[in-house]
Amino acid sequence: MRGIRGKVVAAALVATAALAATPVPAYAWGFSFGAKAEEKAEESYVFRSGETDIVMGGDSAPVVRALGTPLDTFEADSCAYQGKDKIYSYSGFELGTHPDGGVDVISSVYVLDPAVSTPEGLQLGDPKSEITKLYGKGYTLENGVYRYVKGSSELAIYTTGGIVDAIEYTAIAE
Amino acid sequence: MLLVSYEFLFFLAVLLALYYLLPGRFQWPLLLAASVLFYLSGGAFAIVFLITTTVTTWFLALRLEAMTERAAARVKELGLSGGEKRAFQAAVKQKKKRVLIAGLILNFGLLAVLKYTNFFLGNVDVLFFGGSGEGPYVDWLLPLGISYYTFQATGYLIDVYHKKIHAQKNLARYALFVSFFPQIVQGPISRFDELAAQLTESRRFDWLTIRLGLMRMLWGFFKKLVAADRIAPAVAVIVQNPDQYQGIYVWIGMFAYMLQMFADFTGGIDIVIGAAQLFGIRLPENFNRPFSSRSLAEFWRRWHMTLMRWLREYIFFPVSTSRASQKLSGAARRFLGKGAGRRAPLYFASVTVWLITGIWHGASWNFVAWGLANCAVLLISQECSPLYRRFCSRFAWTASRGYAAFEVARTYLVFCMIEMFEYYSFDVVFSMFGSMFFGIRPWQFSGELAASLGLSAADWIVVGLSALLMFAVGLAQRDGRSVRERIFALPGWQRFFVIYGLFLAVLVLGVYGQGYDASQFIYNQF
Amino acid sequence: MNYREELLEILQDINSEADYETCQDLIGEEVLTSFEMVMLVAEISQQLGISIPPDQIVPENFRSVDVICELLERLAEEE
Amino acid sequence: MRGKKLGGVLLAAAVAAAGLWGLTCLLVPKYTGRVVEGNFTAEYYREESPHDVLILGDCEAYENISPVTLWREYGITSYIRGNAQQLMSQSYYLLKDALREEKPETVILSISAMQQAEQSNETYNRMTLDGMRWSREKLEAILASRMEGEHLIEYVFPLLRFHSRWAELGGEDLTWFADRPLVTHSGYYMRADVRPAGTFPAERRRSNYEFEEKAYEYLDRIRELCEEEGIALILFKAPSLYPVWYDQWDMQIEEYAKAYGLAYLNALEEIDVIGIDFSEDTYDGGLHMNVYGAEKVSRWLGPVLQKQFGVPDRRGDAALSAVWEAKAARYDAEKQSQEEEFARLGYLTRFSGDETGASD
Repeated sequence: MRGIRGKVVAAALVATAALAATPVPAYAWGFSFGAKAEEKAEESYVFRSGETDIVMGGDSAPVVRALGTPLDTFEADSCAYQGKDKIYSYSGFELGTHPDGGVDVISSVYVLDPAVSTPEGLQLGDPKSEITKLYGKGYTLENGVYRYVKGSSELAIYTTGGIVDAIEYTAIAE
Repeated sequence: MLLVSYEFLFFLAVLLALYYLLPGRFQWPLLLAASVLFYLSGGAFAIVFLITTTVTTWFLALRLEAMTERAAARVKELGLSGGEKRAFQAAVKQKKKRVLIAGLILNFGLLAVLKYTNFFLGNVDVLFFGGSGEGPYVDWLLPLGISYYTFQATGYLIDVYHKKIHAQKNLARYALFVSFFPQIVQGPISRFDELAAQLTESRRFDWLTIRLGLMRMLWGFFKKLVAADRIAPAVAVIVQNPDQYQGIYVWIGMFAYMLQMFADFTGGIDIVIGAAQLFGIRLPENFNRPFSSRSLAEFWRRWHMTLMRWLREYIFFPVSTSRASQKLSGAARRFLGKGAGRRAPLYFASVTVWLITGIWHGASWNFVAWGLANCAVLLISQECSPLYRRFCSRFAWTASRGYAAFEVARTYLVFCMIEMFEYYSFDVVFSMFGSMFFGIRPWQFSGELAASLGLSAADWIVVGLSALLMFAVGLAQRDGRSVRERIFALPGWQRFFVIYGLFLAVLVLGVYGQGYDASQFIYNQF
Repeated sequence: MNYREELLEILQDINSEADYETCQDLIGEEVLTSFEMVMLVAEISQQLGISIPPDQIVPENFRSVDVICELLERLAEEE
Repeated sequence: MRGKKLGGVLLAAAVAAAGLWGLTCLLVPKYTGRVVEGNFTAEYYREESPHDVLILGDCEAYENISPVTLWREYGITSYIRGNAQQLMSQSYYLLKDALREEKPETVILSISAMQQAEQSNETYNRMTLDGMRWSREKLEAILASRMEGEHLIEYVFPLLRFHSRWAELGGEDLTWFADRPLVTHSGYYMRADVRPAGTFPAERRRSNYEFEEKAYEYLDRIRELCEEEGIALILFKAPSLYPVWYDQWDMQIEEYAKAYGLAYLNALEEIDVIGIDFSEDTYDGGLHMNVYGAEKVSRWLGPVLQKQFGVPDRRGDAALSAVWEAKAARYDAEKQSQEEEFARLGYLTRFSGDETGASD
């Protein structure tokens, strides 16, 4: 009889040891950084109108609802009906959408009048120096156009004679 | 170059033509050149690590062999015997051990640095940066198949150390063994004595082996393209949103996940083994109908066999008979009695093996937990086996087919539950267990949630039919005869329609080409 | 030095139900699993003082009780 | 025994090939629903008579000029080899392909494609090139406009590209299994519905207005080919209000035309001369002309072709008249049925996918 009892005790001992060993790393799983490296991609640029955040590449339906009825809606069918681009005009800016996998995603925001400023505080008519002050040096410059890339979005700031005269956010398709 | 790509098929066709046109003595150099080309196509820089592993293991193996021969010659020359001889041999063994350890540390060190630096840095990030992610991290691209060829090369080195085989003097022939292109991607991990000779044999064109090889590849493509890749989106959605998909969806997710993993991994291996067979080279099998296992122990003797064989031969047995485990056994015997004394080396070796298996599968604590969970279940079932055998001998119905089916289902369920450790935290796993059994609600059968899985009704039908076909083929293999022989034994027309039907199924129902990106095999990101 | 009795006694201790004695293919028929092989090796080195080197732990050497005995005798001579 | 076995193998191969061919015919898109642009290239080979004028380009070519009107009012025989998003390289190779059949006196090249050197959507490549007959030109065209994920073998065996359509097969895939209906009028895509032009979004700025080097390369090759063949090349810009045609682009075309002594007919600057009324002559709010606008543009082009380029009036040729009368009859019939449907419903069911559910 003793042999059996020894085995059962040993088995119980092993079970508890193994079970104890399992959760310790499992609880530590919270810090498993194998996958973490990929999640560190930066988010995109965000334009804000009143309370609504407009994220490049995001779903346009909730944003369009939140912004209320647009002043004008323009729809342009691409050739051979391969998707319909839409441009909503609001006071001071225009919002462009593009179909992607059955959903209209936000493809661009174009600032029209000086009254509207970017979340970072840039406005039409500001001097060139404002750009680097607000957005830093990480730009590429071509024919007076400053381009900053952040995540899957791009911010283009057009200048003529050193004065900002157009601001455009665009989503970069992966 | 992906196995599932036009480039690979074109590469294979050209190589096949050249292989059988060239005179015999040029055949294996051609294979070597092809393997190097295949490896370079996956990114030029990574070949440096492959060359390092190949050259170091080749060179050290030659050194070991030389030491053994010189020692034997010395013994004969000095006419040593008895104690003196044993002392001299022990001294030589010590020197050889140092050479072996150097080789192992170099190669496994290389693998560890390349594969686990992020894991290590991540933990550093937790300890010193409060897990905020600012800590350093590297994004090295893991060289293709490093986990596989490193094991294969070190296995060769250990075999030479144990004098099981003679070292290969010719570096080129050895390089072919390490880098033979079909198996570099995701194994199987071959032993030197079972593969090296085949590689350098010259062969003449033989339509039967080509046909068998092509058929096996076609079956691999079917499993990968028609079943695995079609179910993949649904699996991804369920696995990534455990909170949304409760109750019945945990079951669907589990079956879908297992189908995808089985079809993806065995499909890939079929393509690899089929491709090698085109050249008359027989690679070791990696699977033996795993889902017919009636216990987890049996499952791990049928799943990824070449990896498990490697771990058993080169880690499990050596560790279990190492001095450390003998000391452990002695200590356990003194304090906890004979039973514990006998088990100590077994547990010590098992935990070591399963830690390594876990960390090999992925550089994160999830996989460590997965490994240990497997280990725990195996050890517990080993401990309870006497009780279990008595239970079986007492009840006759345990020998019935119904009970066998129950055991198969139970093993499948246990394996799936352990798999969950790979993806979820402990509490999520437990909550999913709960919702699996108690969380099934009628509203879950609504179309909307099902539709969100990203698969249309037609997709589910195709996946279901392909799963049935795989199940049928699995059953047909029960009596050991390969299904392919049986197909080739069919009369002309039936054989044509079976093969042509499978070919069309892959061509039409396969998930490939525009709209689907050439998907990676799950197992070749290692 | 025939180790047959001690060997059978150890095997009996590891697993009283299994029929080790007559079976000619312990590994093939999975009568002796890799776990039990490890326990056997550990017991042999504890009780008989013969340490079986890892490269000898191959299925061929553990096919049946007689084969294991031959292995033990061979290793004992080398001691 | 040897003969019989060989026979068996050959028969099996034949059955296999027939099966693959049948599957290809079944699964390739038929383009007879809402999207018809995939049949344009192939229709050219069904022409029975040569053409004095060949028109090349993207939707600005095949939606804004009406060959039937050019014949009916000026006796000019013309054909539009145009496709959706047709690139300059594709226009070049379609021209070379046409020159194997015939030698037109004049080529009108729509230059709106200069703004896009690389293809944006693989579907357009397939619609343009799949209908092309296999030749060296087709091979070079594929290689010139092939996108990242596209493989040549997917063009040689279309089944590899379109196999995934097995789940979306419709009635049209059976009815048009082997042949295709005529969907254009000598290459002209007829639309008789009307949607007046409204306001347009603000003009977007660009950092670089230069046309890309690859676009110029193929413009040069078209010009050189026309010089070699003694064909008069006319550059053409359609009267489209959106997307905007920047002045910087227009200047580059004018400089190019001046540099090589080519005529540049810019309808965008002749809107009042042509008499275009954007409340009636467009079907999509100012992007393209409808049939009325296209006829006006043709009446503007006709005299220019005859006076400046001496394109003959062939209405006297009996054989040609017979061919073109049949074309004109079909043209009038479709125009009339579209007008009648538009008057009744306010839209054309065939082309209104999302509003009324008639899918492509």
